[in-house]
Parts: sequence; structure tokens; C-alpha cells
Amino acid sequence: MNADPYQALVMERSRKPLFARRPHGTDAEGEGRNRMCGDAVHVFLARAGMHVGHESEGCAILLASADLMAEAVAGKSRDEVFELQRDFLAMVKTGQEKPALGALNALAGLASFPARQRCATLPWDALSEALNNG
Amino acid sequence: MNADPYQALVMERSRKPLFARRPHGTDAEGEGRNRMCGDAVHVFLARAGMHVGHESEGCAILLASADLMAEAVAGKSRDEVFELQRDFLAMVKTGQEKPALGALNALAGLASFPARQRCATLPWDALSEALNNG
Amino acid sequence: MSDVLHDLNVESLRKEFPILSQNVHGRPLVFLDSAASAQKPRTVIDSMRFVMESQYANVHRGLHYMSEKTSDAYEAVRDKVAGFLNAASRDEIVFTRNGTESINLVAYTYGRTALKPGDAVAVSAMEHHANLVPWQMLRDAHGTELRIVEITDSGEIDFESLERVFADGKVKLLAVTHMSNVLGSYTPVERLAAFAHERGARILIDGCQAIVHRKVDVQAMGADFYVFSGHKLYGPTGIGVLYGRAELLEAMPPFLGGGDMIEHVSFEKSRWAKPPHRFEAGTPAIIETIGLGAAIDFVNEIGFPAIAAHERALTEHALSVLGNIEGLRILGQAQDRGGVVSFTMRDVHAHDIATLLDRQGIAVRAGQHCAEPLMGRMGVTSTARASFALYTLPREIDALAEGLLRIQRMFA
Amino acid sequence: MSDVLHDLNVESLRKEFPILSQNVHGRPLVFLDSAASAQKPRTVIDSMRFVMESQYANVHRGLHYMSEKTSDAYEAVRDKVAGFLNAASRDEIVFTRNGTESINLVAYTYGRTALKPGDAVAVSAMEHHANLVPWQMLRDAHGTELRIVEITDSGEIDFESLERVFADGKVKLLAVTHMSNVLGSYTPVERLAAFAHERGARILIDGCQAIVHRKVDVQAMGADFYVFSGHKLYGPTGIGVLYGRAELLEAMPPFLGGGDMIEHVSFEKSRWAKPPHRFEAGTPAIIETIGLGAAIDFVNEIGFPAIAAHERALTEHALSVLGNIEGLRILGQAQDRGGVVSFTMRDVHAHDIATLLDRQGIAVRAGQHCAEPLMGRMGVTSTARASFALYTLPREIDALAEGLLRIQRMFA
Ligand SMILES: Cc1ncc(COP(=O)(O)O)c(C=O)c1O
Ligand SMILES: Cc1ncc(COP(=O)(O)O)c(C=O)c1O
Repeated sequence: MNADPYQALVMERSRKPLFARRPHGTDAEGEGRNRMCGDAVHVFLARAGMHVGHESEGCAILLASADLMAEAVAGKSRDEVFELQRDFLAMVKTGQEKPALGALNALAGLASFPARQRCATLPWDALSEALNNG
Repeated sequence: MNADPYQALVMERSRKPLFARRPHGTDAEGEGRNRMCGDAVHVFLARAGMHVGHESEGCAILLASADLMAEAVAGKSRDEVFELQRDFLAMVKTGQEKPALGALNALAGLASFPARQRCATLPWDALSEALNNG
Repeated sequence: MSDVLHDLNVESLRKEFPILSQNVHGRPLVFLDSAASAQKPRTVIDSMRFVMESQYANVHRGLHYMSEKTSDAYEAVRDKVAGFLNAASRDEIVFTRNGTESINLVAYTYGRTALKPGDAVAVSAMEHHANLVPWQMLRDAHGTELRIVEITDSGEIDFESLERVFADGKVKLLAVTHMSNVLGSYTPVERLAAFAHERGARILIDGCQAIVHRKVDVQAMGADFYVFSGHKLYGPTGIGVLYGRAELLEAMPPFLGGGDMIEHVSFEKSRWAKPPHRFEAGTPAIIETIGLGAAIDFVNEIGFPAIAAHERALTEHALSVLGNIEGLRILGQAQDRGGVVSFTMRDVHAHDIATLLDRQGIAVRAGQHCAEPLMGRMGVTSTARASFALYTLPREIDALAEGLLRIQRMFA
Repeated sequence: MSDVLHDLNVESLRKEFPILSQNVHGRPLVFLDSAASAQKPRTVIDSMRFVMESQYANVHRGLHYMSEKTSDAYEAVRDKVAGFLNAASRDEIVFTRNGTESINLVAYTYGRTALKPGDAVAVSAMEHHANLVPWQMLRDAHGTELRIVEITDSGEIDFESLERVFADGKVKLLAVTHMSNVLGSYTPVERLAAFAHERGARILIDGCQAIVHRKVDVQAMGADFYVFSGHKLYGPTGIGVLYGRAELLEAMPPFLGGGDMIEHVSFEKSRWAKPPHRFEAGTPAIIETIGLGAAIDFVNEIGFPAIAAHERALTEHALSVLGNIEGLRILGQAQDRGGVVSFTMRDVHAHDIATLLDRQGIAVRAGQHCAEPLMGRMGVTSTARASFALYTLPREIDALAEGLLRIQRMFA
């Protein structure tokens, strides 16, 4: 377990997100808000091909998490996405990295920062909403 | 200063009060109640000659204080009664006996029992009321 | 008396309570006023000191180490209390200042929304003012009715009176003590809860006294609300608990407004947080909550079977020794009674008893015990009350009896 | 920086605060979150331990030694607080859980009797939720109006807005902070009190922040109500104060019902006790009140001239060091400002600042600081906030600045 939640990958994707856009064919949307800070993430979902994009306003953790999520779920099935979400939530809580999570493991350091875990899970809440709304 | 508020005189007058009656010529009355215990004293006053009697329900301190008060004020003027009351209140608080208080000094031990001082002063409140009502 | 101590090594437990080795008026302290507030074991004192010395910050809103540690410690006590009461969820535990505030919280929020003008609240004739005055205030402000369930001469709930009080179907809340702080009677809360529920009413149980002596299982007893104070349970002052069933708490509006109880605030409108935070406005009693956690650990470690056995033995001992004193009247003879014994003595006023015992180092309470209407019901104006804790020794009860005999001789 | 310490020997004072020698994440703790809650000096910790170890019992109702001693100690703090605030009488001091409860108490009792539906309550745009949400709740329950007095861009009361808010004569209560917990601005309370009084309104002053830094004289400032929390004043949690002018308190109905707040109780009716006891139902926060007394002694001994000078020097130092950091924006530039500095940093979110500073042992707060509407007014969603206490050292502010530069480099 890496104790630093601000790894290079996180810093990079928070500064230069790759998925901060509305994907072509968007047919569902979801939203997450953190009352503590006013941070917000809006998720766009094109269910065909599971293309995800996001519009996020918030801290580095939230921005990176949203972007890494969009990358990780691309092309997956709905069930696979929910499984990934379960694994991700568990990893953020325990700090136990898991190969299946790939680049998402960069956020394992959050285990020692409980108050910040919500920043990383918010995009996933928004995605769930989109999947359930759709 | 005597630390014991339960001196022989107090015990005696609480058991066998001498002034537990309505004096002849009663023309004013007053009442005192202690909310903590429900104790009550009713004072009868015949202003001519300053004859005082009482009907009391309460602890030994209250009963003795009422009775000793009735004895102490008999025949005094209104102003003298109020002066005696002032002296009595001061004595109960400080424990400093004062010759002018005579037998009332038996209650000086109350100085170390602040929560019980009200038992001794209640009859005087009732007498004040009677004097002011009259 | 050695059998009394069978389950509990009281002498060694007493070492955990620094205050018990004090002298009063030159005599070793005999503290028989634990029902008013219990003494504190070292572990409670130390836990509070520990927070303040090494791990303190405000809770919930901080993203730094001290705040996270303190928040964790604070919230861990919520889990502990939930376990202690066997609540279905930690979210059913609200922290308040004391049992009094817990009841008022229910009266202000549940009382003014779930109860409608014309509905009735029923309380028993042996309630502490804390479980009477809030319902009077609700009656006067909101138009609910207040009804009294009579008690029998022995100090138990009169079920015939209960039937009558509920007969017209107007009673929507039964607010009743789990143990009388004057008579020592336990009430049959499971039966009362079932009774109320069958008639479409809710039950609030005042556990301020009972929580100290018995294992409480809010689910098994069917409590809708259960309240207690930390300071009677060997914990600090300034901390109390309200247990409320999730479904009820969720429907209740907030009580106090401020920080930590809102989701979102604008000048126009605020959105309330979910329970329990909805009911905890402002900086909570952080240090005291942590102290309460230590108190619960302390009690759990000893265990209620031992505590209850000790208490039963002490109470029987007290009833028998005091019962031998001529002219002494013990109030209440409930079948199921705990470590509180109120009494009067012929020709000696309760206040004189308390003062004269105090001069012998023995602390008892005297007066109306915040239960003025009950005094009238029992035909007294005040009583003296001795109450027992897990640190009470049989010989302290013997000292009480000797002290009382000495007083009788003075007044003879 | 030696001149900063001219009046206060901070290094030696720090020894009185055991927590300040802790390490966090392997670094010495730099605690810059005192505005949320202050750390506790040894004398406060010891005073609480002393009560619990050697002089504890419930207050007011006992006739025995421990109860009398504890009652005396508890009531002595009332005198101390009265002196601390220069109240005209000890009976004007009500003990509560915290500043939040104090304000709610006024909203529930004064608010629902002295204020009539259609009357308006005015608050400023920089209030803590504790001084906003209770008035929203009063509005929704009682039909009073809630009006906002604007603040200037520098973070001061806008007197033109104040004039407008009061113009139609409907405002009967002005509820305003004495010092903003976000901007650090002090408000001119004497002037505000005079303004309100000239227009037939009362003023409630939220002193939760100011009380820590300045001598408060409620009579000189013309306060009708003044509130604060013990835990920000180096005292324990679980204890707060409401000062209310005698004439106002006397006319107010009780807030919570229970023991100690009544003169007389029957099932039909209760007669309320006089203030302040009318407002203190149930067992109070005895141990915490005594701890607050020790905190006041501690602060008085150091003296507000030295505390205020130290704070002024720290604040100036902070404004200058932080002001030198590029891309850092400090919120508010009030003329009269105290030891609280909120800021944002270009391209770095406040939460990242707090987490990353914490990893260097530096505790600051980040978020909305329970002042969500003010965030909107200042055009931010959250800020980082450093706040200072009498134990804060200039070099801790330097450490903050270095930490911020390090974070900027990470995000560059
Ligand atoms: C200005 C102001 N008012 C009120 C409060 C509320 O104080 P407490 O949480 O102690 O009730 C605070 C502290 O958070 C504050 O800074
Ligand atoms: C049965 C009962 N209910 C309520 C209370 C009130 O408890 P507190 O004063 O801690 O709020 C007490 C204690 O005095 C009590 O004995």
C-alpha cells in the first residue's frame, strides 16, 4: 500500500484530464455533490460501448478519480462496472491494491485519509446514478 | 462559633415549641414555603405588643427557628424586629454570634451548612410578610 | 455478608474510584447518593485527560490528523452505545447533554409533528420532573393532553389505570420511567411497550436510573425512544443519549439549528442532514462523549450479571437492616426493585436526617427528588434516599443504619 | 520576530499545553485550527480531574458535603463568567452546551414570545450557521421574517444595507457576530447596538470567536444577549454561555423542562424558577463548567492586552508572509481583524491544501467553515483557514508559508 494519495498519475490527471468531455452518443447522466466543500461531478454516459465523460469541479483527488474512472470503465459491461466500483470502494477503504483495478490503484493511499475518500468515490456515485437512470 | 446547628436548645424547641399558636389579637399573617422540601411556616402576628405565633411544618431547624423568633421579637417595635432580622441573617451566614441575638445564637452553626440556612430564615420571611401586610 | 460480594470484588473495584478514599467531616466518605450522580472511575478520568493532552481537535469538519483521530474516537462511542443498547443501527444514537435534554428533544420535535393537538401523552405518577414537565410544556404550547397513569401503593404501574387512560384511543405516546428514582421500582417495559403498540401508541422509556443497573436491549423491549444520562453511569457530566428508532428519527425535524446538522444552507433555506447528525447542532461534547465510552467499557468489563447480583444483594440487605429500625418507613414495595431506597423516620425530618448523617460522613439525598407529584401520591412532603452503586459496600449500609439510630436517639 | 513576543512568553506558555509537543506524521504538530476549537492548558485538565477525583456530586439538590462543595464550585463559575463579561448580575449568566445552544435558546424562548409573526430578525451575510439556521427555523415555525445585512467586499458590515434592512421598522432583533470565523473581521458591536436600540430593536452578539481574543464588556457594548462556547476559550467541550439582560431573561419562558428549573410541580401545572436556573434543566455540565472556570482564570492571568497584542502581531505577520505567495488570495481586508486568515490558492483546491499540509504536521481547516452563504458572497466554494491562539508562534506561520510553497510546486 502506497501512503501517498497524491501520486504522479493523480497529479497529472487532475491537471490534464483525458475524459473531461461529453462523449458522442451520451444517453444518460448522473451527478454527485459533496456538501462539505461544494465539490461536484457531472457524469455523461454513452451506454453503447460504455463511453464515459465528466465535468468536474473539485480537488485533485476528485478530478483524477473521475478521469481514471472514465478510462477504467470504457467498453465494459454494466455488471463489470458495478464489480469494479465494489472493488474500488473496498480498495479506497482498506488500501489493499488489486490487479483488476489497474491505474485506479493510484488512489490506494486514501486509506489513511478517511475524510478524503468521499472525493474519490463521488464520481462513482454519479456514474451509478447515470447507469440506473438510463 | 459553634459548628453544631443541632444544639440542645434547638432540639428542645423543635420538639416542644412554646409559640405554636395563634396569639390573642392576631391582626396580620404571613407565610413562607421552601420549594426544595415543601416545608412551610405560617406566622400569626398581633401587632399590639408584637405577639407572634406560628404553625410550622418542617425540619428541626425550621421549627426551632420559628419558635425562637417568636420569643425574640415579643414586645419589640417594628423597627427593632427588622434590625434583629438583619442581624440574624448575617449571623446565620457568617457564624458570628452577637449578644443582641440572645438565644437565636443557637443557630450560628448553620454557617457551615449553607443549604440549610433557608430553613432558619423562612420564618423571618413569613414575619416580614405579616409586618408588611398588616 | 461475604456472599454479597460473591460476584464482584468490590474492595478492589473501589480502588478505581479515587474519590471514595476521601474523608468528610473527619470520617471516611460513605457515598450513598449515586442515583443523583455516580462517582467516576480512573479510566473515565484518564480517557478525558488523554484526549485533551494528546489527541484533541474539533470533530467532523477537519481534514487534519487531530481532527480525524478525534472524530473517529467520538464516532466510535456511537457504535459503542449502539452495541450497549443493542440498537439496530448506530444512526439511532443521538448525543445530548443529559436525559433531560433527550426527552425535551423528543417533546419538541416528535411531539410537535407526529403528535397532533387533541392527542394525548400518558406518563406515570412516579415520573421524574424530566419526564413530566416537557409534556406539560408540550400540552400548553401544542394542545396535546397530558394523562397520568396511577401507581399502586406498592409503587408499581396500575394496569387498570393504564387501561382507562388508553380507553378512548387518544393516547399516542406513553412516556414512562424504566426505574423510579424514588421508589426503586422497575417498570415492566416489555409489557408496557406491547400494550402501547397494540393501541397504536409509541413508547418513550426514561432509562436514567435503570441503565446503571441492568442490561438494556431496546429492540427486545420494544422501545421507540430510550434516554439516559452519562453521569449516572459512571461517566462525565454534559453527555446524554437519545435512542430513537430509525424510522421515527428520520421523520423528525431538527431540534437545534447550527453547524453539522445541515446538508446545505442558503439564506432562503436549509436542507437537514440525516439522523443522528440532524439532532447534533454545533460542537458536541467531544471530551465527555469519549469519557462516556470509557464508562461503558468499564461497566461492560464488570458485566451486568455481576452488577445486578451485587445490587440485588445490597438492596435486600438495606431493606432488612432499615426495616428493623422502629419508626422508619420505606416507600414502595415493588416486586422488582433496584438499588434506591427512600424512607421517612417518625419525628425526624428528612433534611435533618441528611444533615446529621453528613456530619458522620454519610451522603444521602433528602427532599422531593425532582418528583414532587409522587411525594403527594405517597402522602409525604419529602423523604431521605440512600442509593447504591457497584462500589457500594454492605458495611456502608450498616453505617447508615447506625447513623440513623444515633439520630433517633438525639430526637427521642 | 522577537518584538512579536514582547508581551507574551509564548514558548513558556506552550509548556502548559501538553498536546503541543505531539508529533503528527512524524513532524512536530503545528496547530493552526484553534478557531474551530482551542487546545487545553494543564490547569483546565487538572481542574476537571480534581473535581472527579476529590469533590464530586450532583449540584443544588444535595444537603451533603460533596454536593455542597460541588454546587459552590459550579456557582462560583457563574460569578467568574459574570465578572469576565462585566455583566451587571450573576443571574444574567446561563450555562448551555455551546454557543449554538445559547442562540437556539434565545430563538425558542425570546423568539417565540417577544417576537411576533411579521416582526423581522436581521443577521449579517457573514454569520456562522449557528447564527443563521435558528432564525430560519424561527421564521418557518413562527412567521417572523429573516433579513440579511450585506457586507462590503472587504468583509465589514455595510451600514447602508443595515439602514435599508431597518428602514420599515419591522426589525426587532439584530443577531450578529462579534468576529467572523472566516474573514477574521470584528464588527463594531457598540455602534451596532446603539443603532439597533435607537430603532427599538434588541441585539444578540455571537461572541464565539471574539471572546477568545478581546476583553468583552457586555454593558459597555450594550449587548442584550451575548453568547460564547467554552471549548474555543481553552476550556472543555460541553459548556457554553448565554448572557442575557436580566429584564429580558425574566420575561422569557423556559426552554427545556425538567429538574432544577421549576419552583413547584403538580400534574396540572408547574411554576418556573427564576433566571438563570429557569434555563438550566436537568443535571448541568458540572465538571465542564468548573473546567471553564479554570480556563477563564488562565486567560485572565495572561491578560487580554498581551493576548490581543500577540494576536495582532501574528495576524500582521501572516498577512504579510501569505500575501507574498503568488496566486494566494486572502479573503477579507477589514480594518479591525483578528487571528483568522482564510485563503484560496490558484489551481489548488482547499481540501488538497489541508491534506497536504497535514502530511507536514500542519493543521488547518478547509471547507465552508459552517458559513456556506458567505462562501457564495465571496465567490468561492471553499477556503483554507489558518487560525491563531495565544500559543501560536510566528515560526508556525512561516512553516505554513513554506508548506504552501511546497504544495504549489507539486501542482505547478
Ligand atoms: C462565529 C461562530 N459562531 C458560532 C459558532 C458555533 O460554536 P459551537 O459549535 O461551539 O456551538 C462558531 C464555531 O464554530 C463560530 O465560529
Ligand atoms: C428517573 C430519572 N429521570 C430523569 C433524570 C434526569 O437526569 P438528568 O438530570 O441527568 O437529565 C433523573 C435524574 O435525576 C432520573 O432519576
